[in-house]
Amino acid sequence: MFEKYRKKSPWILHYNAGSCNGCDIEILASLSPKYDLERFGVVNTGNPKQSDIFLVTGPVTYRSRERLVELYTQMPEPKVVVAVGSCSCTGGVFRDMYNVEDRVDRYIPVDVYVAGCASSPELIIDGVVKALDILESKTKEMEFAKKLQNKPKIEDGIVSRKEMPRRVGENDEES
Amino acid sequence: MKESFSKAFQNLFKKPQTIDYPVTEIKKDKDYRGLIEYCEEECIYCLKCEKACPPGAILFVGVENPPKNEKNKKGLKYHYNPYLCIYCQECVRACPKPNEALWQSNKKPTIGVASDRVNDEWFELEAIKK
Amino acid sequence: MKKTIHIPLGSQHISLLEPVKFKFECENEKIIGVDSDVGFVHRGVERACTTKFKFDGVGYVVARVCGLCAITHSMTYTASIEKMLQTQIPLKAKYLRMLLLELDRIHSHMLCLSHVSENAGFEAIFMRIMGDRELIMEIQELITGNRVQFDFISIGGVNRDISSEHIKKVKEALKVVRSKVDGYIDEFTNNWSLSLKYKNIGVLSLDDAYRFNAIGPLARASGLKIDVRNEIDYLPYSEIGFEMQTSTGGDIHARNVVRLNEIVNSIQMCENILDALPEGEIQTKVKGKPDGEVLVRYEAPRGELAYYVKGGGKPMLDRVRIKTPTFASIPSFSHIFMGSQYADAPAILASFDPCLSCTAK
Amino acid sequence: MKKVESTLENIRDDIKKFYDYKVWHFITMNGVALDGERFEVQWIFSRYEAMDESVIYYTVTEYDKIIPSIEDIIPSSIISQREVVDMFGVKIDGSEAGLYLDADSLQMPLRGCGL
Repeated sequence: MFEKYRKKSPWILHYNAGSCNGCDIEILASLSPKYDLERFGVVNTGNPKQSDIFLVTGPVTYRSRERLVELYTQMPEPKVVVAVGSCSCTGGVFRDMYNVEDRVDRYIPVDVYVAGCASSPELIIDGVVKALDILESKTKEMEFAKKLQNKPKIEDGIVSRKEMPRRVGENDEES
Repeated sequence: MKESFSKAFQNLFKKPQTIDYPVTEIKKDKDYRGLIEYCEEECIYCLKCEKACPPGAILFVGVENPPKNEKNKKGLKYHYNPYLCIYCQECVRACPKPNEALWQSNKKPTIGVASDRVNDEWFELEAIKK
Repeated sequence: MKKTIHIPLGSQHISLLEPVKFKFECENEKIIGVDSDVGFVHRGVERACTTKFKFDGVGYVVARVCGLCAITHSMTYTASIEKMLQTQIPLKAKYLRMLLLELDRIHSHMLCLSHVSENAGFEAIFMRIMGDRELIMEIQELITGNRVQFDFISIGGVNRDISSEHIKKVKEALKVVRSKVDGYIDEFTNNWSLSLKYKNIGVLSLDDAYRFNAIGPLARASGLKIDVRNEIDYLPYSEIGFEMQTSTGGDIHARNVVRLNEIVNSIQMCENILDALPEGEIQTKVKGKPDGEVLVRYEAPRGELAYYVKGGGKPMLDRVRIKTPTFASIPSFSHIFMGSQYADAPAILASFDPCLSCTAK
Repeated sequence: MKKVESTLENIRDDIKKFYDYKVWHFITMNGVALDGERFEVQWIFSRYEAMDESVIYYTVTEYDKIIPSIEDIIPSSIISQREVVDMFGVKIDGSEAGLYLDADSLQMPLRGCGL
């Protein structure tokens, strides 16, 4: 039952891995009244353990890469990573600078790439809408895998994360 | 108190500020800086745009079946990566034939997904170039 | 027994836009020590400017040091190259530059004000200001073609002209923003609950502002008269009605008042620019390679931005030193945090309007 | 822009004599790589409420010499000192490295760069 509501209102987590702020303020602007990303049930949270969509901006710098991977691993499955802006997709102008490692998909698997420097709120909305579709298909995949196994134990209506099949998550990290 | 109530009441009947974006399109100004577009027939293969581009999002790579153009002596093909482009219009300013061979449209770049392999193909091209 | 506790804030936190880490040493609720880590977004722009890019391409790279004051960075860099090459740019280009610079200041200050009120728990005014800020963003998109990274200024002038329809649209939008800003001034000065959160919190005295070399709205809120727009001659600010805005008190409230007054002054300046926009070219041809060394300063929304550029007559520059506003304010930030309550820390931090992407370059 | 040359031994006294905190505004400390093993350290000041009046105190030195700190004269210089330490890999009294760079990133990125 919880899975059903979850795909309808995913929460997003935003991390700046070394960007120039341009994309960050555009994410903030897309939460503002004119674009209002919250129409899709999206809420910007500061807690990785409650989030489903991970918005990453900027190329990965030496000091932020550990935090990036840490935040990614703390998020529960299923999760979708959206790389916002040219520098997080490919490195952009910051490619080959000495303190920039590389694009985001070297470290964590990226599902959606949003181009633009800086990505406009429309593009961010497009990206999040696409991420919602991917989240839904990922949830279905997981439910399918779960049916193959025993039914998860439900205590007080909360699905225990320990009971979730490990296989799907591992496959995700390999891709 | 009175004022705030009347304001709240007025706001109830106002048009919403929000644009219902994916349903209603937002019209872009014609000068919006969107994707870079290219015309193969008009290009004179001076490679100025490739040199001018700050992140290197334009590449001319030699291929086996190059586009037929008398100016193209080295058998090059134009490649462009919208995920690397920073939309600064420097290539168009460098181009000797702007608006004919290379121009900036007001179209939005598309959203990439993991199966598009936006990076791998591009870095293969860069490896060939080197 | 140890009486103090360490509380970290960051590097990922809901009230922070950017990764920065503060370690507060607290005694009960009082902060007695601050340790900050600002290097999360260090990319190495200074080295890339001298090894990877030629001097005519550096303007696009330094614009990406910071997304909020992008145009200020490209302005200061191009001004330093023009100073080295002894180029006179046309008057119309100067006016268009000032127009964009002031629009940038308006939207940056609006973002800061909305962020301060959000961190004080006032969500409604955050939404209101963010909604109205879109008007300025629309103008910027209309004039430059991009919402954030403008790439509007190039060496020798500006890249785009402004048409008469655009001027009309900009004027209309500015009028709307003006009326909205009057509403904010009323809210920020008269709202009782906001005054509880802002008055006498995070105080920087005038003497401390001098001692810690505070800059920007932070210094002007303490009464220190420093505004680089008053101290430069390559942009004709005296012609368009620039007035320095200062306040006394040095607390969060005074900073908000300074920012609100600056928005009003900037809107006035934009209107004056549009009324007195001269005719003529917008770009001059620039020849030669930069040689020698210059120091150029300009007032970014957060304070003084300084570029030290050294060239050796080659296409590659010898040294580009970027002194960003937030970087120079870190000592005063740390000083203000001492002795304030931990619960006020996010609001105080937001009132500095820190820009860590600038700081770490 | 006025440039005043000094030596490593005298620089502290020179700045102490010159710096009046109500008149001069300390902008930043800066380093410029020169050829060979030398580099130039600069302390940049500007005057409050004056039209573009700035003074650069500079001294040319080698990378392995210890540069005196001016933290007690100008408290806000601490942060730019740490940056110079990171960027050029030099030693300044009482300033530790590690503001921007980690142990595994490129060390001394600006030494000998741009020549």
